[in-house]
Amino acid sequence: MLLQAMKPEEVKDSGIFRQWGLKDSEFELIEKILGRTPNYTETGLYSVMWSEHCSYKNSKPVLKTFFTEGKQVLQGPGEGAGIVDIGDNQAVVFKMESHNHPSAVEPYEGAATGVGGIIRDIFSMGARPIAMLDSLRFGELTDARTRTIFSGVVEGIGGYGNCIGIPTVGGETKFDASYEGNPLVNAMCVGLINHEDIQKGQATGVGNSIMYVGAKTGRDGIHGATFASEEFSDENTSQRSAIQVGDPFMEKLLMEACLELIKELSDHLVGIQDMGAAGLVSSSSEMASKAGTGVSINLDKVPQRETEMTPYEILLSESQERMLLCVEKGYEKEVESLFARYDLDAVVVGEVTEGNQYRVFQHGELVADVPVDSLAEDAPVYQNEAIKPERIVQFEREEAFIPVVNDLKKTLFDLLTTPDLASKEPIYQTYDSMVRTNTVVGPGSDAAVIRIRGTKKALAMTADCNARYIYLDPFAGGQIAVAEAARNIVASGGYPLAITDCLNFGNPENPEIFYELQESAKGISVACERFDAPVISGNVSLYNENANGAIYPTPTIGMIGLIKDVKNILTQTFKQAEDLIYVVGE
Amino acid sequence: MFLAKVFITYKESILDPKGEAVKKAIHQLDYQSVESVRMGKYFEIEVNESDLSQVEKIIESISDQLLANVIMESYRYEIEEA
Amino acid sequence: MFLAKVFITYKESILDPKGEAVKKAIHQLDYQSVESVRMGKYFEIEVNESDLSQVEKIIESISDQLLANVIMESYRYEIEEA
Amino acid sequence: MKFAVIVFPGSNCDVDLYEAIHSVLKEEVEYVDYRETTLDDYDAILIPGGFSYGDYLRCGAIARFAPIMDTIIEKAEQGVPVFGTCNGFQILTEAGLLPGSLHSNIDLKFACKAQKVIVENNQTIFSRFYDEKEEIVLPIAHAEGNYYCDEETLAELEANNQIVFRYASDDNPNGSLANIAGITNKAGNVLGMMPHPERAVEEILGFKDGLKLFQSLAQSLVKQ
Ligand SMILES: Nc1ncnc2c1ncn2[C@@H]1O[C@H](COP(=O)(O)OP(=O)(O)O)[C@@H](O)[C@H]1O
Repeated sequence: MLLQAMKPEEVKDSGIFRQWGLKDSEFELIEKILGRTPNYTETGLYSVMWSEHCSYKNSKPVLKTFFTEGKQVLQGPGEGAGIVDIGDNQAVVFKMESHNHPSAVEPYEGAATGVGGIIRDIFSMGARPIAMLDSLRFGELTDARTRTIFSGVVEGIGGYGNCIGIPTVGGETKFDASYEGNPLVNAMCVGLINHEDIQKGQATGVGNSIMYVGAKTGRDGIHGATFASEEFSDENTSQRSAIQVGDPFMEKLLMEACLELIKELSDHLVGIQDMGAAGLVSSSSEMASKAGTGVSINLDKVPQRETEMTPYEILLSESQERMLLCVEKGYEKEVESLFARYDLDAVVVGEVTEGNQYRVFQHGELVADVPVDSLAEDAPVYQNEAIKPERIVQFEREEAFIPVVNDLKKTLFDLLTTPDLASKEPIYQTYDSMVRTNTVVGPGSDAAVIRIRGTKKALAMTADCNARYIYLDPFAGGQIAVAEAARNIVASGGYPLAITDCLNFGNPENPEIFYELQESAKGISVACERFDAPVISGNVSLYNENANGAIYPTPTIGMIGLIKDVKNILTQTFKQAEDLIYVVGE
Repeated sequence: MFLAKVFITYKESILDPKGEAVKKAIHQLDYQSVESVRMGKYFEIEVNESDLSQVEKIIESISDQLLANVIMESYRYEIEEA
Repeated sequence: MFLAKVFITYKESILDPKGEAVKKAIHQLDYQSVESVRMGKYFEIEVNESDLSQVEKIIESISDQLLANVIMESYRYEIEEA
Repeated sequence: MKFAVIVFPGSNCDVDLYEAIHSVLKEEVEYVDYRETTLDDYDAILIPGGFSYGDYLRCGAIARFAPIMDTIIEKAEQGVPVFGTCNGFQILTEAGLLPGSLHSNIDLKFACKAQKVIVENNQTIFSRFYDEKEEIVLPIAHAEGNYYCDEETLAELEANNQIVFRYASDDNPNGSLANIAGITNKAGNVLGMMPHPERAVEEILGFKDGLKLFQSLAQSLVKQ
């Protein structure tokens, strides 16, 4: 409680902002923007909005280099998820997101809330989620803690996806000591939408209402965004007591309610965005920033699960299963009653204002007053130094490695029993891959295939990354990751349409790691251009390190392909004896 | 022989969706005076040791390591001779 | 105000696979003296009534109807003033 | 003939059932909200799978108190066909329309896969299109399908031929008593089963053995 009463000078002098992840130079920049020292709450807002997770301050220069264009692209990077045209007035919406750090601490809930978050990204665009994929990396299964993380993560993904009723149809699972203690949990959600239903996360129209819908706010996940942007230490793990718990049942109701809202009240729904990382502050400031408006929030109106929450806590909370809407003035009652039918809260918590200020009130007092764009847009961008890792310089000097295999049979069996190559059936059988009865090809083949009911079309989808290749040669490895995804799509009967990605790397302030990031992104971009499969969405997860150093550089690629006629769907299994087997390619 | 009873509940600030769902169902049954419901786990564990303090050590250790995730759950236990 | 604690466990005759799995995990942690584990559910329910007997009636009724499936579970409760 | 698909908060196989009737069987079907209290317009009542109320307490435990349930119980007593799959089966046992109960799969894991099922009784309104002892393949997708009842109840189920579907004895996915996969009530008009026939009605999805169940039911309704 004392902390909340800290005066601006105390915030500055105590250096508490450093614990929240702000650098001294960043704090000075905030003072310059405001022309004064920020108060406790304001400092908290900047600390999360300027975290890597929300601002991409270390990765923006890299993301800018991605190939993102194509006539099929209806929405590229920038919104909650990307959108690609598939003809007949339909489009596919998809994105992948990481939940690595939370999964390391609380594997079940970390993975579950990762799934919940990416699903909200899809339905907040107005799309009906039709499938999930998950790309997972763990340490070696010989380690007991790794086994706990592994089973918790897999159960969490199934627990959330099965309950909400979206089929989990594919993914990948790999093991390497570099991921020990820092698993990667990348979840991808695919949605289907009609063009006219596409929504934006914006708050336009002075006087329009900002409405809060979904679960109540508690003190959970405060500083989750900052947490995702820091390296692990044991101390860290025990500090972060505020892990989130997912409620897939609530999300199911929220999803159905939002989709109904978009259909029934589309003329009066101005914008919609999920409250994910950095919760209320992030969603409200981004919606206003995109619209070029100001916004005023009254915290007394925010539904709260706990008592005596401070502005700092309410604004930064990452309680799950919440959305923010911008609703045309005069239509709040309609929205309220629609949500009431799903037994959900929908309350006006603020309004769009003139100018460009982000103003927050509690108990009649102005508790934060900063320029909207300074939160959402003006985070510093760092051009990190990139240096080719010493190991790669070494590799380049060495002779090419040619393995000598003496006992072919034994080598084959040894390979087949490695967890990387072994069947993943024990994992994917715990996921409902068939719900909604559109799964033509479920897990177990190259790409999964979901048919689009009422048409001849189907979508092929896959998630791939061989991090070892990127470790050895980031540029070539990046290309290989995209090419592998494309091969899986083509081998299932589809044309590559576009990709999403999840860039999982170590600390970008380490020049060798930044080199991996930069070069692999180049490789990805070049390959995407070749396949005419632009990057339309994605997510960055940096600072993935354990005591022994960084994880393998792992830019996971999620690719979607269009199958024009379900007749063309192929699976990877041999079909009958005496069929001929060909090898194609080089 | 001892019988230990271990109770595990979410910490205060952690959302308890199961408890919330049960509370709503109870209200539908028209017991409006029920104000809150927390749902947790309950274990009955038989331990074959002769020494109470040893049992306490074991129960604490397995509660900490296995039964509860202390990041979001807290536990409580009672031990009786059996 | 009263606080009721309700404990639900499988009936004796019914196999408790969750309890068995926990027992195995405990043995893996090398606590061999743990002989049996039963796993159940635990509820903390706040009831705003002034009369204890009324609270008992409510708790029995919701335990019977809702909290336990009496085909395979049995329940037990404690009530304290809060 | 008109089918009702009951939608509880958290039902998620409602679409699967609806489409099986609408797109494949080509019969009339409507969703009915759990808050409704009349079902007079319908000839058969279908309770879908999913996670009603999140399966939070216990599968089906909360759904059985939904307003529509009294009406379903009344209709069932009048002889209207009632069919529940997966969570629907769990709701029917919780509501007492079917005996016994369902608990955690023996290995504690959710299992989604193709499952061999044997038709034990092809004399019901739900199974007359199958052969006796016909071996069919249906998808399962559940974590709590382990059927349990006491010995007396089991003896009754056997004596009255109420066990309609069983898993093969060497391929029981959840540990259910007597390999039970689906049972009817004594009158034979209420069927609950863990496998998903509604997911097995189209060749393109890899399963089609479930179609006969809906065809059987449709024909029974015509005959009435
Ligand atoms: N975590 C997972 N979730 C869902 N499906 C998975 C997962 N891991 C692997 N799979 C599925 O298992 C199959 C084999 O995966 P993988 O070994 O990565 O295959 P490949 O090396 O041929 O791409 C694929 O169909 C994939 O979709």
